[in-house]
Amino acid sequence: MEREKIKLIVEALLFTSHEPLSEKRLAEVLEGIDKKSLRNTLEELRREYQEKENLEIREVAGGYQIFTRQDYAPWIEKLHRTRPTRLSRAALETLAMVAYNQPVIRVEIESVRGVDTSGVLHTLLEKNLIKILGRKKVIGRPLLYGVTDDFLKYFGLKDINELPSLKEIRELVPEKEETDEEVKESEEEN
Amino acid sequence: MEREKIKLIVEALLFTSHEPLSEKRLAEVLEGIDKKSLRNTLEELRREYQEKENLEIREVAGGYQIFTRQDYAPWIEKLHRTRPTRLSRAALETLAMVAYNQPVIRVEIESVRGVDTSGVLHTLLEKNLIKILGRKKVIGRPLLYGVTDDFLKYFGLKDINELPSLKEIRELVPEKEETDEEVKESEEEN
Amino acid sequence: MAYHVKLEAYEGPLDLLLYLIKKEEVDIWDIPIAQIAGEYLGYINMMKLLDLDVIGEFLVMASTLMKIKSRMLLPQEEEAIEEEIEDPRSELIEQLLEYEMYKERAKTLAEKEEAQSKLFARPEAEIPSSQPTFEASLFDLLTAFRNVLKEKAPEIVREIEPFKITLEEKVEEILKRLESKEKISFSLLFKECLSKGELIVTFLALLELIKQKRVRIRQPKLFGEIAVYRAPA
Repeated sequence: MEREKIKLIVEALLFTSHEPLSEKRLAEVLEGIDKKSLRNTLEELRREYQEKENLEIREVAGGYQIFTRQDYAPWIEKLHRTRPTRLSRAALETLAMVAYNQPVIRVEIESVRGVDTSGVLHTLLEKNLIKILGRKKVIGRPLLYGVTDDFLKYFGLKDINELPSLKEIRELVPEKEETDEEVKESEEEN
Repeated sequence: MEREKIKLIVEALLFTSHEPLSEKRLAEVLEGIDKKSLRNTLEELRREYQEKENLEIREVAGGYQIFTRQDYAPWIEKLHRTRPTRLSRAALETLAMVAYNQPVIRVEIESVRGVDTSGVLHTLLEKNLIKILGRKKVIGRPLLYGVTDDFLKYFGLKDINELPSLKEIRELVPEKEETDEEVKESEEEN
Repeated sequence: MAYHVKLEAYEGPLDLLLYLIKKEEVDIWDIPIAQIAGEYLGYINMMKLLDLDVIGEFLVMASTLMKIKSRMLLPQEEEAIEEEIEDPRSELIEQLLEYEMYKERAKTLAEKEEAQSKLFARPEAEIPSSQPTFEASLFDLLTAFRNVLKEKAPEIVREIEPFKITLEEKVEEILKRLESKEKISFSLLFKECLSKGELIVTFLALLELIKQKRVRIRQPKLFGEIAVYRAPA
C-alpha cells in the first residue's frame, strides 16, 4: 500500500476512535504493514495536526488519539452541557501514593496520609483509576493496588514514567507562600 | 468573531459529536452568530472536506455530521471488530458466582440470578473464562463449573485466592454517601 | 443527620499540622512542639464544638504530640551519655515531609487533570451490538450489590415474609415508576425495599431491564450517584 493511502486510513481510524490506538492495534488493522513505515506515518500525521489550530494528535496511555485543543473547551462544554468535575484532594493524594509506589497496600497509604482511606480507595476502584493487582505475601495477605490505563487516560499521560519525579515537581511548582528555607533544606536531603 | 475562527470552532464541535448538529444547535453554542454567516461557514467547511479523501461532512437528519468515507469502512469495521470486548453484566455476574462458589452447578447460579443462564454459561465457556470441572454426584449428574486460567488473566489475578473476599469488598465500601463527597465540583475547590 | 463542615485544614491530622506549621511560620525541622501542640489542641476543641465526627485520627495525633512534648522536657544529658539520643520529633518530621511530598505530587496530578479535562476526543459511537456491554468490572458489580445489602439491616427479615414479590412484578413496578418520572436514583430504589428478599429481586429486576434495554443506568454527575433512566422508545 502506498504511503499516502496508509496515512489516510490511519487518520480515519484515529478520527473514529474514542480511545487511544496503539501502534500494535493499528498494525493489526493494517495487516502486513511494517512497523517502521507505520511509525513514520504516525509521525507525519502528527506533524500535520500540529499545524491545525483546533485539533491535535497526542500520545496517551500507549496510543495515539485526536483531541480538540484547550482553547476550544468552552464551546465544547457548552455543546455537551458538561461541567468539568474534579477529583477531591483526598482522591488525588491517594492516587499519587498508588502511582508512585505501586504495587502498594492500604496500610502503606494510610501511614503516609494519616487517615483511613478505604472510602477513597473504593471510589478510585469504582472509577477504574486503580485496580487490585493481587495480594502481598505478608501476614493477612492484604490486597495490592496499582493504577490502570484509565488513570493514564484521565491525566493524559503517555505512560507511568511520564509522571514527574519529585525534583521536577519542585521546579514546576514554585510554591507561593512556602518558606524558602523549607524547600532548600529538603532538597539538601535528597 | 472572525470567520476563520468560527470555522475552527464548528469543526471542533462536529468532531466531538456523534450525532448530527443542527444549525440551530450550533447557533446556540456560538451565541450571537447570525444565521447567514453560520450557513456560509458550514458550506465552506463542507467544501473543504469534499477535498479530503477519507472524511466528509454530510447533512443528516437536519444536521451536519462528519463521517469517514465509504471506502474506509472495511478498516473501521475491522478496528471495531477487533476491539477487546467487554463482558456483559450478566456474564460478569455469572462469573462472580462461579468464581466465588466453584465448583458450582447451573441451578445454583440460577437460584441466585433468578434467570436462565445457559446462554451466558455457553458464552463464558466459549471465551474460555470458565470450564467444566466434572459432574456432581446427585440426581441428574449436573455439570460442575469453575473458572479458568484465562479468567485469572482477564482480571489480572495470580491465583483464585487473590480474588477479594466479600469481607474485603465490604471493607472497601464506604458508609453512606461518602463516595459522593470524594468528588467535589471544581467550583467549590476554587 | 450530622452536617459536614469540611475545611481545607481539617482533611486529616497531618494536614492540620502542616497548616499550623505554615501559619505560625515555624521551621519544620525545628518544630516548637509545645506551641504547636497547644494550637493543635485548640483546633480539636473547636472541632468538638462544631460537632465534627472525624475526631479519632486527630486525637491520635494529639497524643503523639503530647508524647513528644513530654519527651522533649526530659533532661537529656543523662540519656546522652548512653547513646546518641534521637530527636523525639524526628519521626514526626519524616512523616510530615513525606506527606508533603505526596501533597505536591497530588498537586501536579491536579494540574494534569485540569489540562486533560479541557481536551475532548471523539465520543464513543453507539455501535449496535447483539449483546449489551457494560462498563463495569467485577468489583463494580459486587460493590454495587454489597452496598445495597449493607444498607438494609438483615434483622428486618424474619423467616415469614408477609408477601413475596416476584421478579416480573418488580420489573413492572420499576417501569411504572419511570412512566411518571424521568429517572429514579439507584439508592432510592433500594431504600424502599422492605426485606432482603425484595432487595435481591429489585437488583435482579434492574439487571433484567438493563439487559432488555428498557432502562438505562447513568451517572449524571461524573462519578456521582447512579440513576436509572427510562430507555428512549
